[in-house]
Amino acid sequence: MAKHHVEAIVNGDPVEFLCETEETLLDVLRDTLHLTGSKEGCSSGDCGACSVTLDGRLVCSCLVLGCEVGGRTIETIEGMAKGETLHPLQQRFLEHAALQCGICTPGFLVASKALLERNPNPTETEIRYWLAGNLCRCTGYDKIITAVQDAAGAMRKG
Amino acid sequence: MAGNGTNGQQYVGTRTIRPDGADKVTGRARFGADYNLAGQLIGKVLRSPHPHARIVSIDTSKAEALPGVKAVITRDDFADMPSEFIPAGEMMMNYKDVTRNVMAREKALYEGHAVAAVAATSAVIAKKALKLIDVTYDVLPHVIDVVEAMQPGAPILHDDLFTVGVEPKPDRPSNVAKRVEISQGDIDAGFKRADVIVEREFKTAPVHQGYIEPHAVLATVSEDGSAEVWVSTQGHYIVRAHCARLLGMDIGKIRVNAAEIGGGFGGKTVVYLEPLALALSRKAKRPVKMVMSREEVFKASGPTSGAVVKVKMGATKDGKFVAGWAELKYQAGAFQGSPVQPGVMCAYAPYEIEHVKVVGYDVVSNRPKVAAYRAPGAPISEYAVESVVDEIAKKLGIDPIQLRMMNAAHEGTKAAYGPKFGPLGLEETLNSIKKTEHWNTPLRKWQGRGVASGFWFNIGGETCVSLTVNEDGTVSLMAGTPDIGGLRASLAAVAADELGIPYDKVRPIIGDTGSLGFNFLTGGSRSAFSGSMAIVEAAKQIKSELCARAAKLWEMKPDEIEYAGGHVKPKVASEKVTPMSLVDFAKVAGKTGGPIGGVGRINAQGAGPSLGTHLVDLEVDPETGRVTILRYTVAQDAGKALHPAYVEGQFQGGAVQGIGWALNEEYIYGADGKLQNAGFLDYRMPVASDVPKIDAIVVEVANPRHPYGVRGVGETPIVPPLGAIANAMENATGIRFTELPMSPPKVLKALKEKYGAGGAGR
Amino acid sequence: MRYEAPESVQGAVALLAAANGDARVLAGGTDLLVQMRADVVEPELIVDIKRIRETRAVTQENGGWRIGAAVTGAELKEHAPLKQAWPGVVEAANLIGSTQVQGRATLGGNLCNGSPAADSVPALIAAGAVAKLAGPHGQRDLPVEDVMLGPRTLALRPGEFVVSFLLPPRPPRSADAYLRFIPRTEMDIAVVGAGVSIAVDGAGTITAARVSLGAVAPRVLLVAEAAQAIIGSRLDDAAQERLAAAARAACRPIDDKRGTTEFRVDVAGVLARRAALIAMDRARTR
Amino acid sequence: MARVVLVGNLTQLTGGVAEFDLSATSVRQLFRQLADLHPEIAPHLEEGVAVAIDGQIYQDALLEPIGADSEVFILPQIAGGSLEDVP
Repeated sequence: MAKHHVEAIVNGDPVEFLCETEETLLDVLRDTLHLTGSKEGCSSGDCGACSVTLDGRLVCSCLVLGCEVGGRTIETIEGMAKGETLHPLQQRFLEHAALQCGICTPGFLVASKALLERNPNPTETEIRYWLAGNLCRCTGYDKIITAVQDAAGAMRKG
Repeated sequence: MAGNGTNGQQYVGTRTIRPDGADKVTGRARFGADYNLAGQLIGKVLRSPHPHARIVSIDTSKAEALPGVKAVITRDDFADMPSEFIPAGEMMMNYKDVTRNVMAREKALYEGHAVAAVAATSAVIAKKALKLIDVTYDVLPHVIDVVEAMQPGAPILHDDLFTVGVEPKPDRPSNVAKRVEISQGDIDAGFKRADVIVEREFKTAPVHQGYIEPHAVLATVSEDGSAEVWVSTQGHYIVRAHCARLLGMDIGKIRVNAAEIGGGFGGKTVVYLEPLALALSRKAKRPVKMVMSREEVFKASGPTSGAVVKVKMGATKDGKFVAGWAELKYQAGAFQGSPVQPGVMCAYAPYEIEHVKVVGYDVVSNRPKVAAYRAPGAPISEYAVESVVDEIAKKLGIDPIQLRMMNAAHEGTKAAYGPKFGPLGLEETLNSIKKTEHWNTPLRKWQGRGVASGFWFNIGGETCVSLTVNEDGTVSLMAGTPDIGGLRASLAAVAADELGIPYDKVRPIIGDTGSLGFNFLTGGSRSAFSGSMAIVEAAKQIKSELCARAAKLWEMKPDEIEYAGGHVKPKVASEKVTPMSLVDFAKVAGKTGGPIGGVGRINAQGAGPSLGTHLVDLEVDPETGRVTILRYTVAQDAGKALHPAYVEGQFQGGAVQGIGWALNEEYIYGADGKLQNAGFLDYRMPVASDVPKIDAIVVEVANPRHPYGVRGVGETPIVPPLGAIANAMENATGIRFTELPMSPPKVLKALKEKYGAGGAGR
Repeated sequence: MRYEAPESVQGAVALLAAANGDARVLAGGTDLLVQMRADVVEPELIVDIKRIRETRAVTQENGGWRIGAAVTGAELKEHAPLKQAWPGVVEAANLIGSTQVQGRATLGGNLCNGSPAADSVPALIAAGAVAKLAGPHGQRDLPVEDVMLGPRTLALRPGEFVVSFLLPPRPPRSADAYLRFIPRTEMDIAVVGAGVSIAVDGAGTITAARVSLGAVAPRVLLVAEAAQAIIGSRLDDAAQERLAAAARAACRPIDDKRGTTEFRVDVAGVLARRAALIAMDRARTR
Repeated sequence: MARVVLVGNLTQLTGGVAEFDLSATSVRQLFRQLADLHPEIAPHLEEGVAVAIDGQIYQDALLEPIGADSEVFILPQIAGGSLEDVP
């Protein structure tokens, strides 16, 4: 059958694309829109490397069909920095060495941003549980948690 | 020693922002699967559903006829290789096995073994094509367990595998590829001197490296036979060497680019998809991209060995270890080559023991061929020994840190594997741990505290880096070892200090195989150690070239000139000449002889072992057997931390991988020989809420053979956790757990047996 | 593969009925997409029910709560009055997968995936939830415990799908709780799940109870004996032990990669008791 | 004379002899002298072993000097990043 024609907003920009029914939002982002910042680690929603927000809600883009997102708003890692200014989370991740290989980093950043938008002052436990769907095999999570706590503090101060 | 930066150490030892950082936090960094070429095809692999089967025939005609399919390859597309060990890069490889692992030949030897591959114009067509390939299998009995594989009458994987290392030489094949042994002193005499002897058998499950990025490659072969590859690998020169050999190509014809790599831990030191993508591209005359699914990563790329280990240790009543014996049976997977040799050598390496004998067996079975995993082999044997050390401490009533301190290897100790050690940091790590507030905090019922130490050799090896002074005095740094955990930050700091220039004036990149001489891979905790040595060498060339040119400009002798503080200047200040900075010199480079640069080409020797001690608190739920890690502290000798934050990160990451290994990670097979948990849902790696903060103490006992005192740090952190957690479990429950993982069903069963339901009897 | 996103219940029923069983309902997709990716299912038609108003709403109905089948766990968590009335149900829904999965996973999907280990199902059963089904012959109500017959087997008739769930009114001094056992803290499928709903009188004596166990049998169990074991008690130690024993006795689990038979039976007793204690504590304070 | 000790399975190639006193002044000379004494060991030396000279481990370092009183251990190759070594 013919491909679906979909119009959506990605990182504030209107986009339109064609996709097969079985293509996921992740496939569309990476292969069609060439936004390869969202990573594919498992295709089953277990690693969080493909995290994006869909109408403000944190989701795994591998668990959303491309044809489902018509008229909806998507934010990916590519939309996080504003111009030349990194988001405070991005800056703190760098300062705290909260990444080693960096493959999980986009997912962690998108997920952390979604957390701080809902809860500007999370406890360490709240951060750890919120991020439990983002696997990192390099860092042992320690510096990631520190970076999120520090960014939250900086953002509260404005 | 020399080096140490003409400008002092302004950046080395500080927490600089990694040069590749901005790209990594914005999604711009390109990992293996992020590369695409115009006209590329998608390659997919057909894998054996059987753990052990003779491949009677493969009919690819229907797949080839499917519109959109551009190439299909099978065993017929790879030349057979004789069974011999030949060098590939620095490694010794048996290409008979390598060619069979990338594509099954006579038999499929594990579920997931590649049997054919296709390249098509889309993933959907490629998938469809796989279903059209008819493979006729003659299914054979399989064997998964290492002990069963060693039994007479076990299904034999390889008819030509005769155990090496036993006398007399066997006259029939078996699954035991080799027997290895180290010994010194007289083990029987040692045990006669012992007042206390503890003997235990341990079992560990195979675990996967668990990198988050699946294997990915993009390859293109031109009509003239030259090829270019983009790949996520720990060693692009090694990929080049293997592919050249497997495909009968000249090494110089293949250019391999190291993509950003999403974790490796040893698992990306071998080839899986790369030769297939090249073979498909050669056949289709189009670029071919291949990416593994997570299920393929688990089923067809290397976990590390599961093992059965027996340990027997003897000590005098005042706590001196006098004898250490062990027998190690390591799974190799379907082809020989488990890390049993390093397992044998490391088992007793942290300690000074006069009488040692360790025997190891490398055993094949119908599992994916194991690959290196962080200090390959060492966590398993050292877990067993550290458990027994703890038991000896308890029997003797000696504090476990004190007992380790009394027996710790130090400078001058004759290692259990032979030679004498240089300076070592084990005692310092034990002392650091003992001084922590953590060690001195009280515990409650069902909580336990454990300590264990660990050893890894570290290596150096062939390394080539270049430093190029650009026209404006900025410096391009090119290294040839993939950067997995912040290497570029460390190397840029060393280059900046060596040349006395600002850190942000050095731009480090990872060069392709055509741009630098051979580099051994990123592994063995070698890349920062060897790379920084090579940079010192390259910087030395630049400094000496600058002095030589300045001598001509200033009509002085070269030895009257020095490079210091980022400037070329006369050793004795002179009014006639103005010192020149690197920027000044860059401007006149063309007029004084051309571009300025240096290339460090070394075979780095002198890697110093890194020792570490871990301390863990945990709590056991007596009603469910669930274990919670409450607190964790790592102390490890880094020699010198080039970038302390990334050194700490190695400690923390290794500790958490070890926590996973100890508590919940395992390969689970059904009676049908198939892997049942080939995904992140049921292969249970620790998530953020499973672990506490990991305190990291960086101990620095300088390695005298490195200009900055560096020791590799990447591997040792995964060695102590298994023992530390097992010891904490004993402390919490009074039960010595001898089987990993210590998953809740096992723990609850043991608790019930000892204390009745709910731990009521404790 | 066709994709349709009808905007009415009738539209969805018409599509499903016409598809002769070769269609799958898409709610959150957190199970369906994984199964499609792994070639476990290859439907001809996907019917996305998220554009149907009834599946997306949480509304009060005769003192109880009606929850659309496609309302996500994250949305339930943010619904303060619902969380106040049925904390166990909301907690259970929020144990399904990660934060990301919470943003998509739904009660309808969790039930209709047909897994005995589904987290929200024991909580719904303990709560006495009733599913509203729509099909070619109209709508009908079915208690949640009767929807799933066994692994991947549902009592739904051809063309039927779950539109919503009705949670009954909450009397004073009543509450629910759900606990599950997993080896990690997050991201696992329940090895055992236990949902308990309790009502007490002014003296703290249990007047009504429902106990449901997941992952210990081919379908999620409503264990009447376990409820009987605590009704009339104040959940003293003896009652707790009777409850645990009844829970253990009801289990008919398998040995698999997630847990042994023995382990599941033991832990079912433990979790039933612990969940009952939490529910009791909540009920007393209302 | 340097004291040379073979570690592990290499002694199976020398009829069980583990220790030698050799006059070699470099690793390459040492390998040649060992190979002259025990030809079976020759193929393993240049590619498959590490050499510890007075406690310091060298790999692929044929030209490394050996002192007159040095203690030299010949060990299995330490691969680190990979597993491949000679049997």
